[in-house]
Amino acid sequence: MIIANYIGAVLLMFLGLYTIIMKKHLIKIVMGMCLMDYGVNLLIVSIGFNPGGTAPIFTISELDPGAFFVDPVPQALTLTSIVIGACVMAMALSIVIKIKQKYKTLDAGRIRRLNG
Amino acid sequence: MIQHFPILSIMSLFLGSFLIVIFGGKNRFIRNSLAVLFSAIPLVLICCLIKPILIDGEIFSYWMGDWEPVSGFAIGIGLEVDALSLFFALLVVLTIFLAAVFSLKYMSRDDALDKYYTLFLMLGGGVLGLVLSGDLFNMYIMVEILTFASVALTAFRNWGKGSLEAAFKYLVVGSIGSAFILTGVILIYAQVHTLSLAQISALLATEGLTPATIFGFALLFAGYATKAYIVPFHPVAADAYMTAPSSISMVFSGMVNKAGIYGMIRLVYMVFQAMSQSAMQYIIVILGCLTMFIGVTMALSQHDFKRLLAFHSISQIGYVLTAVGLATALGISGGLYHALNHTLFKGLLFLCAGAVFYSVGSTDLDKLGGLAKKMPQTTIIFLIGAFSISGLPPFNGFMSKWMIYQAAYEKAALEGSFFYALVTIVGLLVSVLTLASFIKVTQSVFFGQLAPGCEKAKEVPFSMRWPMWLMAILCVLTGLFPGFVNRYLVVPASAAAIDTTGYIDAMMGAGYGQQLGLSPETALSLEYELTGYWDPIAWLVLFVVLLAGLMISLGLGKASRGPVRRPVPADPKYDTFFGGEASQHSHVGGSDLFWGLKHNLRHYFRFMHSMHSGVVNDYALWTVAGTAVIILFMILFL
Amino acid sequence: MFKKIIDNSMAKSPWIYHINTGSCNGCDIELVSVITPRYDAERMGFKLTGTPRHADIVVVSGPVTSQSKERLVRTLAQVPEPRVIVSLGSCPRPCNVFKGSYSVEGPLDKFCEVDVSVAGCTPKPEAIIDGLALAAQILKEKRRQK
Amino acid sequence: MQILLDLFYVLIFPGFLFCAVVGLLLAGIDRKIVARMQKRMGPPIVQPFYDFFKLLGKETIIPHAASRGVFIAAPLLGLVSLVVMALFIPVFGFTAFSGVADLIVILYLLTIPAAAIIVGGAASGSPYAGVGISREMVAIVAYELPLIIVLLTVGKKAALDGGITFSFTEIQAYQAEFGSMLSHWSMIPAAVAMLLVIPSEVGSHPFDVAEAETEICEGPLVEYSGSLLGIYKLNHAIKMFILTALFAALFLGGAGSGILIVDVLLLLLICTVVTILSMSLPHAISARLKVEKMFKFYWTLVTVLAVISLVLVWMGF
Amino acid sequence: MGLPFIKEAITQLFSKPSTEKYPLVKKEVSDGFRGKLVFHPELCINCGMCMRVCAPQAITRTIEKTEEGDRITMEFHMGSCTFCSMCADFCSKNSIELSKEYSMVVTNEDDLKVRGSFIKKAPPKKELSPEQLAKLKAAKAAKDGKAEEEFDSCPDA
Repeated sequence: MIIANYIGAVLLMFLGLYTIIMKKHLIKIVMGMCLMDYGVNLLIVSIGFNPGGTAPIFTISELDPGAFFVDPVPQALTLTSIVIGACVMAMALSIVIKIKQKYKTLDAGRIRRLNG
Repeated sequence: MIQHFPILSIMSLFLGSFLIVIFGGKNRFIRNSLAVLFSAIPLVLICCLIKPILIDGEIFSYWMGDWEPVSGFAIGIGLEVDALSLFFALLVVLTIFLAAVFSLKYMSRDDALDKYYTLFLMLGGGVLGLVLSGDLFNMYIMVEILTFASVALTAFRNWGKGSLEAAFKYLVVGSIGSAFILTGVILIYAQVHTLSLAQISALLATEGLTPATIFGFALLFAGYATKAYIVPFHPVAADAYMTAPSSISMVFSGMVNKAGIYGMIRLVYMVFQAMSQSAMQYIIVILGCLTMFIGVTMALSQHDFKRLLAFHSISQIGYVLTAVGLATALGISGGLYHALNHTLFKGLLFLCAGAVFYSVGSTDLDKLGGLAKKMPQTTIIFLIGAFSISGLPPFNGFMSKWMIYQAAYEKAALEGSFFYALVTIVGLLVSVLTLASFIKVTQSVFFGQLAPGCEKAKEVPFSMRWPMWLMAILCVLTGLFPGFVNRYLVVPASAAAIDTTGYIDAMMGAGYGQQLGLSPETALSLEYELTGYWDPIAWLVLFVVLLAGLMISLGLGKASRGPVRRPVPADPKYDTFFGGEASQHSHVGGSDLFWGLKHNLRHYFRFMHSMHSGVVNDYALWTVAGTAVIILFMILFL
Repeated sequence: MFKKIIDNSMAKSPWIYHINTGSCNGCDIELVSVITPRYDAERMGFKLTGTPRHADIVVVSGPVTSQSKERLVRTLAQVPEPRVIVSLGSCPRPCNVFKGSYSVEGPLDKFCEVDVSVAGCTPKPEAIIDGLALAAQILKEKRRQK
Repeated sequence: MQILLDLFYVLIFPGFLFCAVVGLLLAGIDRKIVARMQKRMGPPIVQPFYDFFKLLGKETIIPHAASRGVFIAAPLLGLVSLVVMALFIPVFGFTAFSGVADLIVILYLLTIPAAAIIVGGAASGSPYAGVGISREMVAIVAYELPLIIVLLTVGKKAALDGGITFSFTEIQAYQAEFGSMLSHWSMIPAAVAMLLVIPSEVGSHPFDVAEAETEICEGPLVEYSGSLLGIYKLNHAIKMFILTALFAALFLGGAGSGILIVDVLLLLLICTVVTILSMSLPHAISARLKVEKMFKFYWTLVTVLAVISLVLVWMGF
Repeated sequence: MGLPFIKEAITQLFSKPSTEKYPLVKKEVSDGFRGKLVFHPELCINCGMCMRVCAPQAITRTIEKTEEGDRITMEFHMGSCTFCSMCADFCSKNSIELSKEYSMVVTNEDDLKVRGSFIKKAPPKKELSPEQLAKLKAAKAAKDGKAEEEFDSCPDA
C-alpha cells in the first residue's frame, strides 16, 4: 500500500472539488468533475495493491492457486468507474455546448434563470 | 422459475430500452407498444413476487451467473429481495407503468420520442436495479445509470426555460454525490474485502466500526443523501423536477428520491446497524426536519406550479426521513407508509400539472386561472391530490402523517427528550403550511376568474385521464383501508428493514450469522392498535351523514325556494358581485395570496430566496459543505 | 308546517343592504344610527350585510345620479328573490331639491318598483325603524305569495 | 343493531340535530351578550334560528364564474366534518366514537371546515373571495401552531404511565382521577392559550379577518345566498359548540355525574360560559385586527403561553 | 395591548340597556320639531308665497272655476319636502304649520301628499244706485280729460 497513491488520490479529489466550487467557467467545472473522478479511480486501484503480488492472470504458467497476487476486484471496479467517468464527461460537455448556444455565455454566475 | 423474476424484471426494462433504440425510430405504433409492453412486464413480475415475499415472508437471493458464496465468502454479485426491497420495487414499477401510459399522449407533441422512451426505461431499470440489488458496488452502478438517465431526461425539452441549466446543475451535484458513494464503497471494501451487503453487515457487526469504516459510512450516507435530495442538496432537485416533462417529474418524485431513501434505510439499518445509537437518530431526524420545513416554506413563495410541487416532494421526503430516523417500529412503518402515499398523491399532482401544461401550455401560477370550468375532471383529481397531501382525514396522507406524529411523540415521551416533541410540532406545522400552499395553487390555477390565456383550454384526452383516475382512486383507497395496507405491505417491509440476521442468512446460507456470534436481532414490537378509528362501520355512518346533509339542505331548499336557476347570460343577476361595477377580469391568485404570512416572515423568505441563488458553484458548495458536516458529525459521535 | 316557519322567520330576520346613490349622507348616518344602542334595530333582527347576495331589504338613499344609475341597477339585480326595496328620505323618489338637475336621473321608480318609502329629510331613526318593520311585513307577504 | 345505534349517534344525539340546536343557541347567546355589553337590548336568543330558516327560504343564486359542483358541495363538506367531529368529543365519560388517537384526528378534522370555506370561496370565483381565502389561510396557519402545542401539552399531561396519550378516554380518566386540568397550575397558560385560539378558529369578531363584511364584503361567502349560505351559518354556529365542548373536554373533563342528561346540561353550561368568556368579551371590547397583526399576535403571545405550559409539563409539573 | 373597554363592558353587562322600546313606547318629540305639515285651507289667501319660497317646489296649486268662485287646492308633497319650514314662516296668514308627527312611512306615494282646498269667492257684485253710477261716470270722464291735456303740454315730442 503505497502512501503516495493515497495522498495523490485525495489531492486529486480535493483539487477537483476546489475547481468545481471556485471556478465560474463551465468548462473548468467539467474539468473539475473529471479531476475528482480520476482521483477516485486512482484510490480504487491503489486499494487493491498487495506489495510483491503478481498480476492476477491465470494464463501465466507458473501461477498456481497458492501464488500470491494482487486483488483483482478493485481493478474491475476501476474499469467500470473509468467508463462511467467518460460517459458523464461526454454528457456534461454536450450540455455545456447546448448551454453556450442557448445562453450565449459560459459564465456560471450568469446562468441562473432558475432561482429562488 | 419464480426465483428468476427479480433479474427478469430488471432485464426486461433494459432490454426494452435497447429494443426501442433499434425499432422505435421509425414507426410510432411499434415504439409506443414496445414502451408500454416493457413497462408492463416488470409490473406483472413484481406483483407475482408479492405472494411469496410479503405474505409468506421469504427472502429471495439470486446470485448472478450462479456464483454462490464459496466457504462463507461472497464472490459473485447478488440480488436480494426481501420485504423492504419488494415494497420499494412495487412503488417503482407502478410509477413506471402509469408514467409510460400517461406520456404516450402527453409527449405526443414532442419529437425524438424513441430517445425519450429509451432513457425512460433505462431510468426505470436503474432504480429497480438499485432497489433489488444486494451488492454495494452494484447499487453504485445503478445509481450512476439513473443519474445519467435523469440528467438526459431533464434536458429532454431543451427549448424549455432553464432545462439545460437544470440538467447541468443536476449532473454536477449528482456526480459529486456519486463520487462520494464510490469512495465510500471502496473504503468499505478495503476494510472487509467483500461487496455483498449481507457479508459486509455480518463482518462489520463482528469486527466493530473502525475509523475507516465510519468515514466510508459517512461518505456513503452523504452520497445517498444527495440522491434523496435532503436539505443541503435539494435545490438541484427543485430545478430538475420543474423543467422535466411532467411524466418524468412524476417518475422523479415518485421513485428516484425514494431510491435515495431506500439506499439510506439499507445502509443505516442493515449494513452498519448504527440506528441503535441515539446520535445517528439525531442526525437523521434533524436532516429530516430541516428538509420538511425548508421544503414547504420555499414552496409557499413559488410562482411556478411544478416548482411548487417539486419543493413539496422535497418536504414530503423530509417527512419520510424523519419517520425513518425515529428507529421505532411505528416510526419506520409510518415512514414507509408515507413513502407509498407520497408516490401516489405526488404522482397524481404532477400528472395534473402535466394535464394543465398539455391543455394550456404554461404552468406559471400568475398566468393561469379559472380552469375548473374548462377542465372539471382534472380539478376534482387535483382536489383529491391536494387534500390527501395535506392530510385531511378521509384521504391517505392523513393515515401516514398520523402514524408519524404518534411515533415521534411516543419517542419523545419514552426518551423524555424535548427534542422529539419539537419534531412533532414542526411536523404538524409543516402539514398546515402544505395545506396553505395547495390552497394557493387551487385558487390561482383552478378556481377564480378565467384567465385570458385559458379560454381555449379543454379537458385532456382519456388516455391521460385514466392513469390520473387510477391514482386518485388508489389515493382514496389507501386512505380508507389503512389496516389492509398496513398488514400486507407496510408492516412486513418495516420488519424486514430491522431484521438483519434473516437478511444475512438468506444471502449467505443459513446459520452464517450464528457462526460469527451474531445474536438474532429481535424485531421491534410492531403490534399497535391504531385503526380502531376507521373501521368500515364508521365509514358507512359518515356516508349516511353526507347523504342526510345533502337531502336536508336540498329538500328544505326545494320546498321553499325557486329552482336553482340555470344562469341566463344576459341577466346581470348571475354576474360576480364587484361592488356594483361591471364584472371585468380581476383574478386574485398566484403571488398575491397569504400577504399576512409573507409579511411577517419576510426576512426568512428573503434569506431563503438568496440561498437558492441558482449558481452551480453555490449548489456544489452546499453539497460539499453538507457532506463535511455529516462526516464531522459521524466521526465525533459514532 | 315547515313553510309557515320559514314564512314568519322571513319577517323576523330581515338583512339590510344599503345603496347610496349620491345622497348627502344625512340619511346614511341616520340609517346606521338605527343600529346604535339607543335605537337598536338588531333587537328586531336587522343586520347590515356586506353583499347584495345576503340582503333581503335594499335601502336606497340619495337621488339616482347618472353615475350611480348603472351600478344601482346591477346591484339590485343581484339581490336574491324575495326582496323589498325601501327608499330612504325624500331624495330617491321625488328627488328633493335636486329635481331637474342635469345629473339626476329622476325618480327611483324608473329603475325598480319601490315597496316602502320613508319620508323626511333625514327621517328620524324611529321613522326608519317603522319603515323597516313595514318592509319586513311586506317581505313576509311576498314570500307567502310564492 | 349497532348501525341503528350509530345512526342515532350521528343524526340525533351528539350528531347533527343536537349540535345544530345547541350551536344556534350558543350563537344567539353570544349575540345577546355582546349587545348587552354595548348597553343595547340585542336580538332574541333564538335569532340565529330565524336567520337559518329565513336563509333556507331565500333563492340560491349560482353565479356564472362559479363552478357548480364544488360550489354546492363545499358547505356540505364542512357540515359533515363538523358532525363527525362532534361524535368524537366526549361528554364527561360518554363518547360516541372513541379511537386510539383522537387528538390528532380532531386536529385534522378541525381544518376541514376551514378548508370547506376556502374551497367554497375559491369555487365562487369572485376576487373578494380570493382575498378572503388568503386571509382565512393565514388565520389557519396563525392559530394552528398554538393549538398544536396545547393539544400536545394535554396529551403529555394526561398520560398516566409517563408516556403520552392522544385518546380522549384516557384524558377523561386522568381528569376523573386527578381533578380537572385547570386545577393543575402548570396547565393554566395552556388553557388561556386555548381560550385565545377559539375565537380565531370560529371566526368571531376581533379575529374574523376572513369574513370582514366592511372590508371585503363577507370574504369567501360573498357569492353565497339562500340555503348554501344557511349551511355556512349553521357550520359557523356548530363550530362554536364544538370548540367550546373541546375546551370543556380537554380542560374541565373528569367523570360526570353518571346520568347522561345532567352531564349534557353541565356541558352546555360550561360551553355557554366559555363562549361568553372567549368570544363575546373580545367581540365587545376590541375592533377587528389587521391580518398581519393577528398573525403576529398568535405566533408570539399565544404561542409563548402554550410553550410555557408545554415546558412545564415536560419538566414533570 | 391593554384591554381598552373591559371595565365598561362588564359593568354595562349588568346595567339596564339604554334602548328605547320604540314601537311599544311612542316617542314624544320636543315642541320645536318640524314634522309633517298641517294645512289650514280656510286661512289661506292663495298668495302663492309658499310656492315661491319652497326650495324643492313641493307645493302645487290647482285652480278650477266653479260657479261661486274658483276652488283652489294646495298640495304639499311631503315626500319631496325638506322640512325647512320656510313656507310656514313666510305664510302671512300662517295657515301652514309643521306638526310633531315624524313617522311618515308609506307604501304608495299618494299618502304623502297633504291636500287642502278652499273656495275663493269672487267679490260680491254690489247693486249700485243710479246716482252713484252717474257720479262714478262723471269722475271717470274728468280724469280722462286731464290726462289728454297733459299730453298736449309736453314740448314737441
